Order: sequence, then C-alpha cells, then structure tokens
Amino acid sequence: MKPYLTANQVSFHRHSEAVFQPIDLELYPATICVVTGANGSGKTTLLRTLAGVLRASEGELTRDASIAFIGHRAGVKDDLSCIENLVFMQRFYPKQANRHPLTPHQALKQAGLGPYIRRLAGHLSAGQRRRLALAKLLVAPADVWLLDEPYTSLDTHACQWVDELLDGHLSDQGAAIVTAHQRQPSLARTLHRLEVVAGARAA
Amino acid sequence: MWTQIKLAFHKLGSPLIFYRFAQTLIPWLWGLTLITLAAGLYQALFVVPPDYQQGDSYRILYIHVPAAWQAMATYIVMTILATITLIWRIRTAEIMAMTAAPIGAAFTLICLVTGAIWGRPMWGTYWAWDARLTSMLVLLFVYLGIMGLYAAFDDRRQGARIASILILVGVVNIPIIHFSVEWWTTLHQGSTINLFGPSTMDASMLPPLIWMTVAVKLMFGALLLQRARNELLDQDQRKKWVLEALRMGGHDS
Amino acid sequence: MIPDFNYAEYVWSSYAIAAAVIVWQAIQPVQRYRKIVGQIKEDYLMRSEDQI
Amino acid sequence: MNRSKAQPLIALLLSDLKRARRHGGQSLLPLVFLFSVVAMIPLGIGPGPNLLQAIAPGMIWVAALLSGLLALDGLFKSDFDDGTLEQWWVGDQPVIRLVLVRLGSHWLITALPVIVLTPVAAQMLYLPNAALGLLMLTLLIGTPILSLVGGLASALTLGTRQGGALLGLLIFPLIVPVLIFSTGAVSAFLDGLPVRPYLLLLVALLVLALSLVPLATAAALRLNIE
Repeated sequence: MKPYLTANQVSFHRHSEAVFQPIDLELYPATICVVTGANGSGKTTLLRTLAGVLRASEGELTRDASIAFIGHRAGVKDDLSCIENLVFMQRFYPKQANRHPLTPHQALKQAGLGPYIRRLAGHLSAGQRRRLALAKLLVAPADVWLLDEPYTSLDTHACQWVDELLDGHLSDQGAAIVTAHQRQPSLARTLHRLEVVAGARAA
Repeated sequence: MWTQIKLAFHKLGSPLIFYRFAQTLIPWLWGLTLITLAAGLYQALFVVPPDYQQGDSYRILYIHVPAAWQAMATYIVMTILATITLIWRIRTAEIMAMTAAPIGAAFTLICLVTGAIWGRPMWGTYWAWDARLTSMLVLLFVYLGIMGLYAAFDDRRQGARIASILILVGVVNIPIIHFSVEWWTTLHQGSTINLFGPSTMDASMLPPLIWMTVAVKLMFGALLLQRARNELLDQDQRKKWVLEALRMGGHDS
Repeated sequence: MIPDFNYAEYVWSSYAIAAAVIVWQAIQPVQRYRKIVGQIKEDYLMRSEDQI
Repeated sequence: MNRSKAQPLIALLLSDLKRARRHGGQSLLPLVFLFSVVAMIPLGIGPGPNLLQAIAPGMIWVAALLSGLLALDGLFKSDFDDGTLEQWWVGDQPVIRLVLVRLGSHWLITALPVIVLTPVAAQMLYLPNAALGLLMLTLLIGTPILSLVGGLASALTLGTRQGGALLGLLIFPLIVPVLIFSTGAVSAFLDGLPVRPYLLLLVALLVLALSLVPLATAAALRLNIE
C-alpha cells in the first residue's frame, strides 16, 4: 500500500532559521496522525508546508493524493452566504473520481447550518464559521485531510460531529493529519502521534 | 573552472568569510578610489582645455557621465545578485542586492542634478524633459521603489526575496522605458533641444573621463562592501560568528 | 590656483553637490558600523555580566 | 483546456463578480474619480476649448490610470486576511491562471465602466469625435496592462503595513511606457500622423505583460503568505 504523503527531513526556514526540527513522516491510507507540540513550535507551519502552501526549505516532500487543508483562519468569504461559499468550494477544488461529494444543501444540513443557508458567512459566530469551513470536506472531498486545530471554538456537539467526520473519512480509506490542543480526536482507532519541536533558536 | 567559481561564491556565502573579505578589501578600495579620483579631477579641472562651443560648462560631463554609467551598472549588478537570491538563496547575495540600491539611487541623483545644472546655460531652465534625463528620473523611482519595498518588511530575508522579484521585473522594464522616452521626445519635436554634451569629443578630453569612471566603480565597490558588512552585522548581532569576527569572545572561548 | 572658468558657478555648484552626495554616502556606513559594533559590544558585556 | 479544468477559474470569476456587485462601491469609485478629475481640469486651467482639446487625450488617460489604481489595494488583501488566498496553492490549478482570472475580474469591475463612459469625459474636454474611437481603443489595450501591473504591485506589497503609498511608487515606473504610447497615438492622430506604430507597440506591451507579470505576481504572492 503506497503512502498518500511522504516527508523526509522536511523543514521550513523563516528569518534564516528553521521554524521546526526536520520531520519524517509517511501517511498511509486509513491512518490519522495527531500533531502535538508547544505553542509556537511550528505546528501550523508544518501543516501549511505539507499542504503545499509553503515550499519546504529543506528535505523532500512527495504527495500522491488529493489534499484538503483547513488552516487557522476559516478560509470562507465573509461577503458570500453559506450556500454560495460551499458552491464556490465545490467548483474550486479538483473532482475526485473515487470520492462522491454531497450537495451544498446536504453538507450545510449535516454541519448544523441548515437555518443559515442564505446568511452571509460574516454574520456567523466563530463556531459556525469553523463548521462552514469543515463542510468543505463534504462538498469537495479529498484523500488527505490536513486540519489545523479543527476543534477550536466548537461546542461539544460540533466536536462529536468532527469525530464522526474523521471516523467516516478513515473508514473510507482517507487519511488525516490533525493538530489539536485541549480537545483531542476521540476515535475508536489507534492515533499515531507526531511531536513537533521548535527549530534551533539563536542563543 | 566553473566549479571553482561556484565554490568560491558558496564560500563567500558564509557570513564570517564575507565579513573578513570585506574588512580587508574596503581600505584598499577606498585608497585606490581616492588616487584615481584625484588624478581624474585634476585633469578634468586643470589640464583639459575648454570646449570651443560650450566653454568650461562641459567639465560637468566628468561627473555627470560616470554617475549615469554607474547608475545603470549598479542595476545590472543588482540584477545578477537578485537572480542568485531567488535561485540559490545565498544570503550575502541578498544583502548586497538590497544594499546596492541606495548607492545606485545616489548616483542617479548626482546624474540628474548635474545634468539639470549643466542644462541651465544651454536651455535656460534647470529641468528640461530631455530623453535621457527623463529616463534617469524614472530609474530613480525604480530604485526608490526597491528600497521602499525592502524596508517595508519585518522579515529581512522575505523582504529581500520579494524586492528581488521587483528588480527582475525592472530589468525588463528599464529598456522599455528608455525606448519609449526616446520615442516620446522625438514625437513632440518642439519640446526639447536634444542631446547636450561637447560638440566633438576629441581625444584629449577622454583620459579624465576614464579616470573618473574607474574611480566611481572603485567607490561603488567600497560603499557596497561597507553597507553589506553593516547589514550582515546588524542582522546577526547575537550570532556566534559576530563575536568571533569582532574578536570579543576571544578571551573566554 | 583656482582656475577661472566661464559658467564657473554652474561647474562649481555641480561639483559641490556631487561631492556632498558622495561624502554623505561615504560617512553613512562608517557611522552605522560604529553604532552597530557599539550595540553588539554593549549587549555582549551585559550578557556576560549576567553569567558571572 | 477541457471543461473540468476551467471550472475553478470560472468559479473564481463568478465569485469575484458577485462579491463586487455586493459592494457597489468597487466599480463606482473609479467612475466618480474619473469624472471629478476631468471636471477639475477646466476649473483649474480655464474653459478655453482649444487649450482643453490639446490636453484632452493625455488628461483622460491620466485620470483613467489613477482611477484604476484606487481599487488595487484590496485586490489580494481580503483573500489574504480571511485565509482563502493560501487555498490557491492547495488546489491543482496553476496559480498563474488564478492570478489572471483575479486580474481579469478586477479589470471588468473597475476599468470597463471607465472605458464605456469615456465618451462623456471626452465631450467635457472638447475632444474631437474623430479621435474618440482611437482613445477608447488605446484604453481598451492599455487598461489591462494597468490591471496586470497593478496586480503585481499589490501582490508585492501584500505583507506590508502601508500598502497604498508604496503601491503608487512601484507602479509609476511600470506604467510610463503605456502612458507614452497611448497618449502618443491619440496626439499623433490629431496631428494627422500614422497611428499604427503606437498601437502595435501598445499591443506588444500587453502581450509582454500578459506573459511575464502573472509569473512574478504568483511568485510574490507565494513569498508573501509565508
């Protein structure tokens, strides 16, 4: 079984210093990897590098799968309504032959945003905006999910929804890398762990 | 042969080696600059006869022309350094590309001011939209744009890389500006008297120009190394190599 | 010793301005170098005092 | 480019246009600016027809140029702030095409209305009707270059605090040739000189900008989202 994503000695430099210690990683289908590390250890930078947003300053990164990345900022347009955001996302990201997307309406209902279809994303609460961002995973499915602290500002009910999403995705041969602080994914599965250590800071 | 150059350049990439290289070279460059400058000025002002048409006002040529050439040569140097910055990301190349910009701007300024003053007896006004002066003015804005962009970033390295993109865009743009400005002056025939300069450039007028041009090139080298050395020190104030370079950590390490 | 030129004021003023810009360009890095080295030394002394 | 490849591009274009229609201001601002500048000229210089006619092409072009700059500041800024810009590198669409689509929508929103209403501005400055068609042609070729160059400048200044002032400084050297050749064409026409060389040069500038600038813009965006 080929890994979806392999990284060896991958790192990213800012101010000509490594943000995090070089990382080795092989992400196989149906596996989830939880990334832990102190604040500022570079978890977000690692995720953005794996997603291809940042170009790795060191090491090698190969991706053999479609990727969905949800970063710190929700990545939804405030001046578009919820439905318009999802319609845009469905068309913007590449279609996957092996994955069948939900319609924007179904996704909104699943995300518990049914009553807010016409409302502008800018008028939603932080938790609702995060759920709208996560709904992207339903309308534009991808093999690998890279989620940067998906549980932030979500209530317990929504956190369970995220767990169900992850569970469904993994049993559907998907893979995921998730960074998390207090709330960790609670799944009946083995969670691989990856410790991110801050890069070499000058003395 | 190519591998030696690449190796040498890579070695220059390390801050300590570059610092020492700069420190040894700067006094020599300044020394040579002063010698050639003295020779050039002496000839320009005391030896060369006045021009039969322009009288002595053409002596301004001996600073105006070297400054103009240096303003453009600096940009070529910056282009090479910017390419190295974007491809191999060698840090000293980044720093030199960015620190060369203010020097280029200074020479462009000298060229503009001396050109305007020289034009005064010819055109009756200080500023005339002569094709080359106008191109120089736009070049000054290009330099100011690069300096402004670099200064606007907190992360020095990110700023250098982004300003390097602007340098490369400028390389394509500067010849186009020059061409379009030339065309523009020919379109509006009436607006400017064209070229100024000595009516004929006979051989006796040449040597001072060569001395002055060499002096300006050496001066550029010295200024560039000084500024690059400063920027390197400023960025790495707490790094180990700085202590070693300034021989402070010597006694206890 | 000073040669008398026609258009003398233009020649001397342009040379003066060019000299001013060049002197300013030459002095600036020297001042900055001294300032930076001073900062580094001061910072280094402060840090080594903490260790003793 | 088959249909599924083009879909993300069309989606981005439609979303940009929809958002622009929501903030009406985005396309109204350049128009208001164009007419305020054009109205100021006679007030500043005097109502004399022959003087105004002489400077009309140049003035209209400068006004159209400046009005194009106004809307540039937010070109990538809003996407940069809400995190949608970084998604451009996650999809499989080459970023250069996305940049071209964004600049295309910017041109449609800001420059097209200005071009459509140029005849009115031309009348206000007594521009002879014969020259009107040519003026609009130069605007049609020239303003896309402004959008391209403006897009590059706003991408370069994305990560900086005061984008506006720096934007103008970066753009000025880049638009000098466009201004020279377009106004040159119209005044050459008024003098009865051939116009073809100017238009060909203008098209050459457009082709050059279309091929090189998006490349630099994508690189600048990538460096800025670090």
